[in-house]
Amino acid sequence: MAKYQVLLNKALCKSCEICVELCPKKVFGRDKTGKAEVVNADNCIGCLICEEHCPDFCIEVREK
Amino acid sequence: MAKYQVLLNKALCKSCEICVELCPKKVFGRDKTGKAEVVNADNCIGCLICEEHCPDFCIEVREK
Amino acid sequence: MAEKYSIRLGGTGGQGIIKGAMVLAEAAIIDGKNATQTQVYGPESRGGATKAEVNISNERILFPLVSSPNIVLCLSIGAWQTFTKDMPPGSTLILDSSLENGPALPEGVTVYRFPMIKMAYEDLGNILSTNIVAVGVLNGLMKLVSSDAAERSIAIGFKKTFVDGNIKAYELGYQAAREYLQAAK
Amino acid sequence: MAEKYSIRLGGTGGQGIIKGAMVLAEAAIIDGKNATQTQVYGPESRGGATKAEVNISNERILFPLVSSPNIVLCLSIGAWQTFTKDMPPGSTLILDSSLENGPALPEGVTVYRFPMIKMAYEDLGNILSTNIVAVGVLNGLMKLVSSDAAERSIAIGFKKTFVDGNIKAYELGYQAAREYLQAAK
Amino acid sequence: MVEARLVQGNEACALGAIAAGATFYAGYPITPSTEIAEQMSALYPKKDGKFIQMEDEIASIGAIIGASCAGAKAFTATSGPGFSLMQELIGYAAMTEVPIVIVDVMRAGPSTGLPTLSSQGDIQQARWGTHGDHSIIALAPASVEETYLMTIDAFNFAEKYRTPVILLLDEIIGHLKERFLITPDMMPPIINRQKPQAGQEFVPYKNTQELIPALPDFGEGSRYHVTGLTHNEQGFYSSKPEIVESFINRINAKIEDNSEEIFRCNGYNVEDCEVLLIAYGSISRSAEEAMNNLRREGINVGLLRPQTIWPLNEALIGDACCGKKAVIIPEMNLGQYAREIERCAPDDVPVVSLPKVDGTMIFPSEIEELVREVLK
Amino acid sequence: MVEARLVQGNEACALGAIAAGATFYAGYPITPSTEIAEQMSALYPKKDGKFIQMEDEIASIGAIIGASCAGAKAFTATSGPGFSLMQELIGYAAMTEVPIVIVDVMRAGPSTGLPTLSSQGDIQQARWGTHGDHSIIALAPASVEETYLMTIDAFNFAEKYRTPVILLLDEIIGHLKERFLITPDMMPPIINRQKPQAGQEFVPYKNTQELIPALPDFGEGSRYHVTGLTHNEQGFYSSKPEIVESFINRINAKIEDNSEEIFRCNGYNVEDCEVLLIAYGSISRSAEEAMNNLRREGINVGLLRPQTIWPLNEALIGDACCGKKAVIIPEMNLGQYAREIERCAPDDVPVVSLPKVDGTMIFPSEIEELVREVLK
Amino acid sequence: MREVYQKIFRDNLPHIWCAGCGNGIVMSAFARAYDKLGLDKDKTVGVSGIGCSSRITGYLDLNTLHTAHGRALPFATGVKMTRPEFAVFVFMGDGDCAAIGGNHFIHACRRNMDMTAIIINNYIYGMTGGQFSPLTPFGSKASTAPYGSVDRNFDICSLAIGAGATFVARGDVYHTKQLEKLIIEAHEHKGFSVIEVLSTCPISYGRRNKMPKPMDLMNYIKDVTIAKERADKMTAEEIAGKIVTGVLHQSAAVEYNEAYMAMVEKLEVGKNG
Amino acid sequence: MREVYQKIFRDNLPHIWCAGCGNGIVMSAFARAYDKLGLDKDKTVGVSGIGCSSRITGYLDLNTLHTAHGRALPFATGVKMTRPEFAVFVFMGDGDCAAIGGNHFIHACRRNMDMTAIIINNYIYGMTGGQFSPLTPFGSKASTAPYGSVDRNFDICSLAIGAGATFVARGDVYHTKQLEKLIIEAHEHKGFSVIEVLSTCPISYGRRNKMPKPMDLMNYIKDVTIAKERADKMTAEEIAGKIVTGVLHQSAAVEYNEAYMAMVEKLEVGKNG
Ligand SMILES: Cc1ncc(C[n+]2csc(CCOP(=O)(O)OP(=O)(O)O)c2C)c(N)n1
Ligand SMILES: Cc1ncc(C[n+]2csc(CCOP(=O)(O)OP(=O)(O)O)c2C)c(N)n1
Ligand code: SF4
Ligand code: SF4
Ligand code: SF4
Ligand code: SF4
Ligand code: SF4
Ligand code: SF4
Ligand SMILES: [Mg+2]
Ligand SMILES: [Mg+2]
Repeated sequence: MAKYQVLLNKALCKSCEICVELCPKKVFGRDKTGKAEVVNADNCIGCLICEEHCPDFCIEVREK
Repeated sequence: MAKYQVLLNKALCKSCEICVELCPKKVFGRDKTGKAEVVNADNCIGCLICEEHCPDFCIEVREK
Repeated sequence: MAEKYSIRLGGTGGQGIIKGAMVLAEAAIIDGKNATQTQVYGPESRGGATKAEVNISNERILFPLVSSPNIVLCLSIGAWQTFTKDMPPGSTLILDSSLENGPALPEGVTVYRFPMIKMAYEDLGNILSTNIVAVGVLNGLMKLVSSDAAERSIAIGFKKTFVDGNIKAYELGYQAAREYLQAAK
Repeated sequence: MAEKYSIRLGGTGGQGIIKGAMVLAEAAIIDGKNATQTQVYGPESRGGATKAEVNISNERILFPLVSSPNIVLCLSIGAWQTFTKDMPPGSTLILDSSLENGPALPEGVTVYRFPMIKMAYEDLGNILSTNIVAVGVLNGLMKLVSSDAAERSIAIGFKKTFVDGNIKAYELGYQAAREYLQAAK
Repeated sequence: MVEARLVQGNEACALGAIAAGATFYAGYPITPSTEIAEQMSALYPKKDGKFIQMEDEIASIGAIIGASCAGAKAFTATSGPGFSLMQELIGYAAMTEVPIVIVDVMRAGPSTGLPTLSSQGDIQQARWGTHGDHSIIALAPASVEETYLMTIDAFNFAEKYRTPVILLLDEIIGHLKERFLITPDMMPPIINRQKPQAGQEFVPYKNTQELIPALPDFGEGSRYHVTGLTHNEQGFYSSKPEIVESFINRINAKIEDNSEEIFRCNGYNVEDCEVLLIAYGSISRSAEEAMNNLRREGINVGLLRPQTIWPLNEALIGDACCGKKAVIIPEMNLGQYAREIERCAPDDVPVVSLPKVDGTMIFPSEIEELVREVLK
Repeated sequence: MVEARLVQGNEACALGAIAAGATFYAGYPITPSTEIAEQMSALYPKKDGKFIQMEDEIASIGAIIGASCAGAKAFTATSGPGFSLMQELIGYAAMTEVPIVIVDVMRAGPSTGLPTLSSQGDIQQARWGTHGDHSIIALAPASVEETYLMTIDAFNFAEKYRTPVILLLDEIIGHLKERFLITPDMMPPIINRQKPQAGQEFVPYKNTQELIPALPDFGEGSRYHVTGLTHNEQGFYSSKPEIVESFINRINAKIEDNSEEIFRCNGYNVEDCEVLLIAYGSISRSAEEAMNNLRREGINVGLLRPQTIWPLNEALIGDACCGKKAVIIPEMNLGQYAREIERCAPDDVPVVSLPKVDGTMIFPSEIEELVREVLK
Repeated sequence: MREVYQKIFRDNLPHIWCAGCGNGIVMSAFARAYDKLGLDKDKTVGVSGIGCSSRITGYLDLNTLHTAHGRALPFATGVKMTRPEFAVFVFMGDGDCAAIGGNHFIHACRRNMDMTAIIINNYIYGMTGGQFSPLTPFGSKASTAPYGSVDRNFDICSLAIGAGATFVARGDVYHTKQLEKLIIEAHEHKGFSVIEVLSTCPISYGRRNKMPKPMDLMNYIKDVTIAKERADKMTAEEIAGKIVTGVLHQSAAVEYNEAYMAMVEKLEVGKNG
Repeated sequence: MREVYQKIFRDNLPHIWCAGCGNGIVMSAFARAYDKLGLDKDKTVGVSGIGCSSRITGYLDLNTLHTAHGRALPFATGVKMTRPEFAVFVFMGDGDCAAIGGNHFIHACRRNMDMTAIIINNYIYGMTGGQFSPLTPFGSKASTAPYGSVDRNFDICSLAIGAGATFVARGDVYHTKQLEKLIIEAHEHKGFSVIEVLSTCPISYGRRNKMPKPMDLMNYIKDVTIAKERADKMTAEEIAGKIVTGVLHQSAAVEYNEAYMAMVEKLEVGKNG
């Protein structure tokens, strides 16, 4: 089972795609409005790249 | 005979003593009001130190 | 045509609302009318709802803003929420078909819905031309300016490479509206 | 003593004219009188003639400058040239003895000459105390303030190391004036 | 320019400057004036002009004064905060009689305020923003076309009177896009600064009857000194009271004594109205619409629309107010112009200020209401 | 302070600031204000205060606003050119309601002007120098003792109303040395800014009836945001028209509505005189002397001497002018205060400006002459 | 949102910044650094000028002072002199700091008053819609440089060093861990510390310079930067075109308030002795 | 008076400067350099700020512009952009240039517009009577630093270099021949050139710092300076405490007006092509 939980606050997301492109494990995709969406939660390795680069503080990666 | 003529425009002199102190040949002295005065004209070697350092453009050293 | 038309376009930043309004106003001027165009500027428009307004009249336009719009066109839910409150009876609201759950409308407002975003995105393959599709729809419904003027206005307003695409967008919207009206007859 | 004394001290930059005026004004205040002291400031005073003025009165002094001086004291020819024009009849001019070829004086002005610069330079060995010698002379002649107050004023106005020298300067000037007046009697 | 176009106020200002012969722009960006800088940066490299973005507004006005000394018609554009920063050098330009134009696109203040919303809050600042006594010319257009034409006027006044001229756009006018068509007959003649007459002795700041010195540009041969110190006719520092006085009086008189020429305004039903509106800039449009609406209702309203804000033609305004039931001054500030009208109007005429400072434009209906109330 | 001393106006200002509890000075030297900075640099290191010389006047006023936010009573001193540069941040302080005192020792302007000579040329600038609508408090003492006491008043007003206060010294007062004796009974009470009440919900810019927010100093625990943008009661940017309007109105009203308390003046024979002089600062002394001289001649002259320049108590001035044969305003500018008197005085009272801008003080005789002429 | 953010952010999100704007990334790095520093919020002051980046103070739950354009440092100077025990952080944009605020910046470097200046360099005037700044690279396009800027740009770090700054570092929004570390080191440095942060403005800068998407700028920053540790081992040619990040300069000099207090003490000794 | 002086001085001497003030020495060195450069007075503009030193423009028979305190460089920028063919010399005091004018100074260094800035550094605000300036050495006394300055001072040459200046030199009023030469070289450099001139203010600086006589300061300058050529051959310890004079930095970069005209030409080619 995945070690990390990827929490996404869509309300704050501005669809910049930074998380989508920076996540080394392709955890994020886009929903039809363009906002980020967690698509491969299980792949997460907890590197926090997404969290630290999201300009809108939408993402929190927690150890389970 | 001296090679140089030391012209002094006393009207402009403000008695700063720079010429008196900088002239390597002690050409200048002070009159009783404190203004510069040419006292050893014949010693002048034409180095122009006095002319270039007088802040009030009082001095002109001419080749004779 | 009535003395003065007051039109408001609403959307979010990036939808080209202002450009749409300018195209409309410029077209009116080409038609020999007077027009004013204004908008909300600055950081407030960043992210939130943006509006651009146009007055068109055969006479001199004094008060240059829109105080009581005849026509409002909304491309975002935020715009619908913010910019429709002051619509007077007899005015017209044009909504993008994608918008849902907007606020209740004032009495006596006629509502049209067109899938303007979708038309731009799917039919033209360019979501950036939504604004001009919208101008086409608006003009198709309301006949504010001549289509000839609209197209010349587009030619003035865009870089050469974008003119054709936008004329196409205008026509797409215009035709959709004309067809709708035909159908509704 | 009349209602209001207006005194003007004139000299060149560096002669301590302003300090002299301050000592005089402060002394008047110590005596329980009112006094104002003003001067010309800035680059214009650099090199050229400087003036410092003092009003002394038992009453409140309103207009703080000197419009019509009772007493003018000049330590330089420039001052004499510039600052004596408006002297009214009955006023007193005190000149340093070294000054020559000054302008003609207005009618009815009493002139005194004292070698104030020389007294400072030769008798006291310090040309910088000319100003206080002048204050002494002025006060010796005109009795504007008590000598006690003058000395306390000097004590306030100078750094400790300079107080004694300046008191001596004051006394030198004062005595010279008193002696002159005695002799003149 | 033969076809009507949709043009923005700020753009019209840029075009007007070029039409006036301006060849130099220095500025620092600030909303809502930025489009003027953007226009100049795009236009000047193609039109033999020079555009420079300076490090701040002080540098900007400094640069245009320098450019003007070197012969260019030069201008800058800014808004409240930048206008405040320029005050010292506006005084310098007044003092040295260097022609420049400063465009202030007014936004709601004080301080950073409401950067994107409109106001007319700098009316008094335009007159009094710098220290010391100097007079000023300030103009306030009310439409995009007028912005173009009055930008030309601004340069003309600057050159003619050798003085800084302030063009006060309110944000609404600056950002308004509307129909724009300038035909040749509308164009004012272009005025250039007077030069010293050849063959005559050159005394840079000679106090002639016209009160305006004839100065060459730098490089034209008659070298002279420019200083912000009070100066004599030769241009050198003087503190002699009579020189100072005649100098200060001259730079004030050359404007105040010509206020009849410089003060321009339009009147509508001014003479025979019951209630007179006085309004300028964008708000004059609301006032005109209100007037039209009220007259349709049978209420006899007139409008005086100053295009020149400073100097005031006090006699003209006083006369216009005479005998009115009320004079109403709607403006987007707390009554800055109303103060002046109050001063000029007879005591028995109620001068009513209609102030607004919330960033929104005064609506015709607000004016109409007040008129009705005042007439009650 | 028991013995009378000879003290300079600028020095009295420095001493007054310390007496008012000011502990921070930031400034940039400029004649004729420099002695204030020099005093503070000598005094503060010995009196637990902080002195800093900043890189310019803008930085100086910035620093004192920062210091005030951190709890200090803070001030700066400057003269015309520096005062012009400070305008933007004076507006900031008004907008953010940070108490500060700005001393402007007025020299003859505009621009560099006459650095060493006196004027009263910044009267209108003190009111209108910054962009946008804000009110201001400005005081003008007429003696060295009054400079001391009114410096304390300036800090008191700043603290009480949370607003920048301008102390306008003219060069004559700033550089004048005269008898100085402050006895305890002359001392005004020291006012400190109001703090939020413990236990109550903290809403930084709450629009209470008193109109003045109770704000803690930084570090006192209730963290809040200070911004020059128009802001809501919480201190955050808002462009909502109703919020903007109530905010702008509040910062104006807190001063204008209290003009009766803030406007202070002395009157001499105001009520029963034929000719009323209105004068402030150093010139009020010439006026008083002229009044005395004229009364001795049997001419019935009175004097109104405002200590507060802004806000005006318009009703009081209007009343004072009522029924006079003439009101004469001698001032060292081109009639800047006279404009205001003109506005307040009844139409049938001739308001006569006696301007002077040559750097020299107005002599009593000049006033006397004008009075005689007016009465002819 | 992670607790460290909640602890220091105010409760007023979303912020006004555009999608993909680097300001938010700086703000979260600051929050993490601030948390690690363990400072007292009541005794911390955040000061900023005017610009998009300067809006950051509105979101931080400190004593915050959103000043005028270019003037953050003088305000901070007044705060810090009044309360030397406060921690003071100053946030500025590239225009704010290097254009209108340039003088205050160099003088702050000179005075060496103990505070931390964080310059968010997005290469442009963001707030006013994309005019070039003194840090806009020569040749770049901007709304007032439609044909490419003819203005040479500052290296703000060199400028700081030339002005006498005692701690000068450069970070960027790609290397967020490094940025966090630099903020901590900068604060811990006694004296005036400067951090330039290379940041992204897709809207006002990227769009005009062929990097319209946030990730375009992010990739640019990633590619152009090189850590000082690595750069130090490279030849000049190898470094050409790169921008070095890390602590670029650190030196010791007396802190302003300490110099002031030393003067005060000397006077007191004089008085008593 | 020597003819070269008469040629370029106006006929309004004596000047206002105090006895022994270095400003006059700079003025005569300038006159000699100007004469050698053989420039056209009608096409030369002298610009200055406010201060004792800035009064120099009043005595030079050029087109002269005595501006506001700190603002000489922006005015000069406007002049030079309007008439790039003019020779432009800018005279500033240390306060004028480095305090209130600091921002304009660094931006002028950055822009590299072809003009020559002569900074007369007398270590003090002379005109206003002796307050410390940003170039007053730390610890020196001044009327606003009665206990010794606690402000670190700039090295204005380092600042200029940090700001990107392409020609930076230091001269002094003792070494008048060197000064003359530096002015010539500076003018001949294409781009913005900076010369700091160490000068004497006996009245406002010397008197407070135990050098009351003009010659005290002259001797100080003589002793403290060391020519770059010699300094280059010395160790750091040997140089410690010395001030290096000569051309300290020179580099090549595009001149502003040339960059502007290159842009214009590119547009014209675009138009025609
Ligand atoms: C005195 C003054 N001049 C100009 C402005 C307009 N202005 C606001 S922010 C800004 C520049 C913003 O650029 P930067 O500092 O780089 O911040 P960014 O928005 O890029 O984060 C300008 C010019 C102002 N507010 N005040
Ligand atoms: C805006 C402004 N602030 C302050 C002054 C006052 N002021 C005039 S000259 C000067 C400093 C002079 O020092 P510096 O530039 O070193 O020239 P110096 O007199 O030493 O040659 C100052 C502070 C001024 N004229 N204008
Ligand atoms: S923590 Fe790393 S792996 Fe996990 S989602 Fe974020 S970026 Fe991807
Ligand atoms: S980085 Fe943040 S704002 Fe951007 S797409 Fe991902 S979640 Fe949304
Ligand atoms: S030229 Fe040389 S030797 Fe001759 S007087 Fe001058 S300094 Fe002396
Ligand atoms: S250097 Fe000049 S001013 Fe000084 S004493 Fe000699 S002649 Fe006189
Ligand atoms: S304009 Fe640029 S800096 Fe400003 S919020 Fe948008 S992306 Fe960020
Ligand atoms: S004060 Fe100093 S710089 Fe000014 S003229 Fe006198 S000596 Fe020269
Ligand atoms: Mg930026
Ligand atoms: Mg100096």
